[in-house]
Amino acid sequence: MKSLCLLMCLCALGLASGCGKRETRVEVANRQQILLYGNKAEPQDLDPHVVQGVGEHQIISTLLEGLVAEDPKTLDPVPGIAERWEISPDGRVYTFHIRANAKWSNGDPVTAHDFAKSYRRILTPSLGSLYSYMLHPLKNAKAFNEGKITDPTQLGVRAIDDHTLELTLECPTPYLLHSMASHYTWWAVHLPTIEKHGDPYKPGSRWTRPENYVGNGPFILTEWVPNSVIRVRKNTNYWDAANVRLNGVDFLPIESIDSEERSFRAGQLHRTEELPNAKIDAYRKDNPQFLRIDDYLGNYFYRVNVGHPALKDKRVRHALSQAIDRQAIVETVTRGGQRPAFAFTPPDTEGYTSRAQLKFDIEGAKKLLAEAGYPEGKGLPPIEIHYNTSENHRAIAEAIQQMWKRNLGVDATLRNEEWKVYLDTQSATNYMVSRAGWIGDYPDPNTFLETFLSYSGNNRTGWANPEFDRLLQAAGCATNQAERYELLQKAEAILLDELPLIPIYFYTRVYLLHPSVQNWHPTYLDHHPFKHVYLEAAAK
Amino acid sequence: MTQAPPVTESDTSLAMAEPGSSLWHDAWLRLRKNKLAVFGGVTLILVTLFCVAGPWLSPYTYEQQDFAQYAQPPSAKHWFGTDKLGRDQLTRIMYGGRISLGVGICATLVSLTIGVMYGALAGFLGGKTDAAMMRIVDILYALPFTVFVILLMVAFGRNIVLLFVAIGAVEWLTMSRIVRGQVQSLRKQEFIEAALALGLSRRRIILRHMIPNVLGPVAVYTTLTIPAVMLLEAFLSFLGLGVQPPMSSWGTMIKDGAELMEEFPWLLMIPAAFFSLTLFSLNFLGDGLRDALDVRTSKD
Amino acid sequence: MFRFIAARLLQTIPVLFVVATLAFFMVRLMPGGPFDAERSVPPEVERELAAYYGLDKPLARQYLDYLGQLIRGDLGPSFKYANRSVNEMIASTFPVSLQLGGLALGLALLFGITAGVLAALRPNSAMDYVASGISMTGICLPTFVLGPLLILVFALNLRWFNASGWFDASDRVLPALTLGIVYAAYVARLTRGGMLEILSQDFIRTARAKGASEARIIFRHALRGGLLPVISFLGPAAAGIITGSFVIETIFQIPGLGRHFVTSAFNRDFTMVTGIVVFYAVLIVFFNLLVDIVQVWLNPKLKF
Amino acid sequence: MPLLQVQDLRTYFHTRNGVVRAVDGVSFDIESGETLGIVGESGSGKSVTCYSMVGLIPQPPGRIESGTALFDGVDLLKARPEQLRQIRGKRIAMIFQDPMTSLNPYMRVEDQLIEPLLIHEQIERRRAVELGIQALKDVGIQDAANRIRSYPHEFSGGMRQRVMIAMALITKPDLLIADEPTTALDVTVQAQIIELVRRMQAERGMAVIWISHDLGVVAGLCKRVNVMYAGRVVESGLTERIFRAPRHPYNRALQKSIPALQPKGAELYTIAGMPPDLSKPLAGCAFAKRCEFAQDSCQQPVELKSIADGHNTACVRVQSGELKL
Repeated sequence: MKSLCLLMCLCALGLASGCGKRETRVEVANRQQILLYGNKAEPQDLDPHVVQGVGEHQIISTLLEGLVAEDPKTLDPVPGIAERWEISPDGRVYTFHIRANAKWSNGDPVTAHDFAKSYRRILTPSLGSLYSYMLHPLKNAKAFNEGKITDPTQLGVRAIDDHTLELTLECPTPYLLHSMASHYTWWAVHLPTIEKHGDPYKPGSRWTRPENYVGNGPFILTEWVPNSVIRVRKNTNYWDAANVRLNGVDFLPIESIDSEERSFRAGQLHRTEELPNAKIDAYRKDNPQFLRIDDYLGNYFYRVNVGHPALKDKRVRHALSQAIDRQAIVETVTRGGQRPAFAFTPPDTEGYTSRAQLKFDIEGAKKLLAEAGYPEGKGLPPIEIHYNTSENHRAIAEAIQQMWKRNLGVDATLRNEEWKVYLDTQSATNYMVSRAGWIGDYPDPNTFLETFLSYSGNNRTGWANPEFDRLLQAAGCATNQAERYELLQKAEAILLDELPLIPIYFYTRVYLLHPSVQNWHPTYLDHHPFKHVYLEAAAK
Repeated sequence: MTQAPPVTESDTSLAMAEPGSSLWHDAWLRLRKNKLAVFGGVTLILVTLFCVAGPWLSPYTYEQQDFAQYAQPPSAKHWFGTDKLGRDQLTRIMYGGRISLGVGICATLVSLTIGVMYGALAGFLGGKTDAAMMRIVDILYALPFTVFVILLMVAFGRNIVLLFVAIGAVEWLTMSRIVRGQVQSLRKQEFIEAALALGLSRRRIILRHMIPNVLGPVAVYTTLTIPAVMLLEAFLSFLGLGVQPPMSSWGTMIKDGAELMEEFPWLLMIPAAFFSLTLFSLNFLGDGLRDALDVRTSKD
Repeated sequence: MFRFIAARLLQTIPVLFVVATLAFFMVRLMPGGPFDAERSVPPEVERELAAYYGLDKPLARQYLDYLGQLIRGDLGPSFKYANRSVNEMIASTFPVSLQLGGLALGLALLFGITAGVLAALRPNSAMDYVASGISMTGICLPTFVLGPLLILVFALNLRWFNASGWFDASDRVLPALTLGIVYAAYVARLTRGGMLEILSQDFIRTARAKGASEARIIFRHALRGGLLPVISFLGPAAAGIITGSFVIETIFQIPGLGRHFVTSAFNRDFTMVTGIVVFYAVLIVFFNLLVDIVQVWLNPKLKF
Repeated sequence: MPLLQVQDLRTYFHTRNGVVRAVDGVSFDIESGETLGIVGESGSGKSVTCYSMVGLIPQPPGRIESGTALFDGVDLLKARPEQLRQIRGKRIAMIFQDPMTSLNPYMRVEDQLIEPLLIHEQIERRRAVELGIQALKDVGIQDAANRIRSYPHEFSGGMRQRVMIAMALITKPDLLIADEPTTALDVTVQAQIIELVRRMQAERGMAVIWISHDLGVVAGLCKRVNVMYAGRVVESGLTERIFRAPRHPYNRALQKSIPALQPKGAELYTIAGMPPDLSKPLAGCAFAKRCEFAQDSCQQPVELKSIADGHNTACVRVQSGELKL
């Protein structure tokens, strides 16, 4: 037994001394031009028509490219698989010209038919795509997706020839190109490959395995170890391969943000997905070269159950909102450069900033509460704050609990629930006040405001306002951007007057980035087109 | 057996004690002589007092936030420092202790009672009954704890008593297997065979002969269960099933503190110190109890 | 003995049946479904997905279908990871957990038994206090404190190991140590208790009277009986340790079964949860059987 | 020179309740081939005396405070543990009171039986097993070749004690210490075991120290007897003198309390009171409190002194001739 012990010690020492002077993974990767990317969660799949998450985007965006791509700095639409396009004067017909040298990773040319078939696939009900509604601006797409029409030729998608694709829309949709550039639902898949591995119109196909995957993006999938790593390497068949500087990306699904931060410090990652907020100050002070804080297109807010007797009166809702010191929350609790939210849409979303603004006004809040019949909070039952289990949500809820108590005399209780239970509670509107977050799918105020349509599944507050619905529908078919924004302003004013939600702050992305990563720009969707990124170790 | 128990050699008054009641009485006397056990017991009482009575003396409440006092190290104003929301950690330790001690002791008692009885019964009865009873344990082992607890919480709502029951109901499984193993080997020993031959009832044999003889391993395992239970509570709170914020327990404080050990070490060190102190004390007491209850190992 | 094992294996069948049944209904009783998401799913889509995974059928029918699959050894497709089956996921995650658990168990037994024996040799001596103190500290140090602590020291300061991942051989060291130390503490406590009990027995005096050395007394005479409580503990512990530890696999970013299981429960990945539970049950039964065999082997008074 | 010569042995136990003087100044010796009996009631220090000599006292709490035990020229009390281990089990063997618990239940008889050979003699295992089987035959176990593969619980009490004896004698020791080996056995078996030991002794010419509280057994077996009380030898001498002519009130009381020696129908004689608390220092005679003949002089320090050829007593009143028993 003793000798065994000794042997183990020797082994440990041997390993240790062997590892002692080695270069870090990042240093090795810098030489090899491999980006090591912390990607939070294990992806559900890599089929762009099946998945739903944000993490999947980063991986799929290396494997597939849409007709339109994103500019690395502004995310504005730039030519992708399509080298150019025309928009009809009424804004309802888009014609894309696919570049002749676009190829799939197996050598097949990328054609307009691939896109037409892909759009048909994602809209086919039997596939059960969770995100198919992104394509609903296409003519008849919603009806086809809901199974009301079954003839695919009625869809507003037509391959005129191998290199020309025509899309016809229900309404002019000014944000369409943005949406096509940034959202994977608009990207094409290689149907012959999918057919080889099963029914393309059913989920659960194995075509997304590394040995099967065929893509048209700058990289190809080479390895996928669940919960461990996904490796992509340069695709030589990519039309712009000459300008791709990275040799590959390793995506590491590290769920624990603390582990991720430690891995970064141990030199195993170029980029983390997040940074624990307790560490932000330390990085600001000691290692600012690693710290990145980018504005992010998202809103952290509390849903209010307008059907609850205590919260029916909008004066109560306003009182609760006005009593929250958002500045204190972002400075003390979240600490990541977030901006206090006094409206629902983030300021300057593609030129749109809400004119209606909420305020922080304790006296006003007290007055409103008294007017509503609850002077000093008397008579108001305790407000239950509902949130999904997380350290951050808890800290914010605890802070708000205190603010209501101190500023209004209103008692609050906390109720945290495990994610799926929380979702259940929220969809059943079985709460008083419930924490929520909304991340925009594309840079346009519509992606926020449409969630509060009376018929939207994302509303979940019991709030319905016909005028709001009308304004938003009208905006959907407005012909020019100025007119459209005016309608949206009115809609948001109604929303903020009725206040079925209490905005708290606008998100930022706080993460660590190794200085050797080049051509990486802060963007409000956290997209960083990988074909432009490269690695260059800083001169020592 | 001619050699009288060794105690009687030195303490004649004990030898006179009436034998039926003297197991516990003797144990108590022996326990009192064990300095470490006494230290453990006294510390536990002090910690309990601190947690129960302390909050009345504290100028702060456990949920009172002061953003100006963001994560301050220990100072004259806040003896144990403050947390990320500027709350006084001393006060939170006291409240947290109420939960942790409560969970630790109640859940362990539940698991102890069920585990010992079940294990003793299975080990004693043997044969088919034993097999059936142990297969039931296998089934319960295999059922996922997380799923089970989520279900319980949904069915009965959030309730701290339920938390005790849930944890206790799960923790008894290992206890029962240990007790069964011990009883099985005890059953083969002569004095049990003798008791059987005398025609004593099974109930009496289990209660009077078996259980006192397995108390040693049980005491050891119990001192292992209490910390496990306290940490399990932290895990459950993490899942959103344990104590509700702003209330917290030592387990949750340690868990939160562990993530901040580099930035704000006192948020880990202080709750961990209380946790360890309590466990060490429990352990000393547990060892003392084991020695006191077991006539054979108390020869010194 | 073969009869005993055969009988136990036969008993396993109803156990697995009950476990599968309970797990099947328990996960379906949980609030929230596999397709619930922060963004609402259009009802038509949800209907299609339910139909694809057979969730639209009556529960009894689903249950019978599931049992039918189970008998064929097919645990079904994952509801969450669209292109993987439960069998595949277990096949890819279990070997990792097995490796980690095996290493940790080895460390736990090595350190735990050594410390426990040393403590029991001289009860209430300095050595006992040191060994017991260390093992108590091990118990007080939960894995979510110990793991980050080891990483800080060995990965971030000394730079000996990586902070996470499961790629190189050296990546095994820290997680196995973390998991092993906690179990070692338990093993040490139980060994000390068991050894103290045995060392006070008359037959140890007999062995001494024969002139046996201390080593011989411990290894030949005492260890066998003294380890019985450890063995009882090891059955469930080994199953637990080998099916993976959620906390450790999360801290060290290890693609093991434990993390995968908890994630699946949170995802309401029905087939995955049920499948892993059944697999877990098989392991539990196997390890308990193993423990019972070892117990009989160690204690000649017991018979199969 | 005697085989074993013990002088002024003091073994104290340092417990939480104070210092227990379990053996407090014991001296005796034994010649090769001789049988010495040690009698006394429970807790009188008989067993501790013998365990002290061979280093079987748990230390702590036990500690040997003084004394020498010369065995074949080696002082056992000062020998290094390894030295003592070489003697123990090889030249001095022991058998114990309770054969049920003194055999290791987790080991086969074979392994336990041949262990002394494996420890002390450079001998092949196969040869050791042969010797083991022979040893079992010698102590009268039938079918020894098969029975040797059994576990202790498969033997009856008497058989187990035979195994113990075989195990003790397998290395042909010079001295056998028998610690109440027949106490736990029923009467018929008892006689067989005594007979067995006597026969083995005769065959091998070893010395035996026979510890017992049963005076009858000792009387039949031993040449000389030490009577112990409260950690001291109170009387020693040739067996027949000890029994026929007791010269210490304790020994006398002990004789009187043997039921078989009392007249039929008479009330059984018992010694009044309890043995003294050994954790409190005793100035004078330990038996004084219970002694019907005690006087003030009994509070003086006492010593074992010869009063006749080879007959010693620790009673001051007998020594001074005041008291004739």
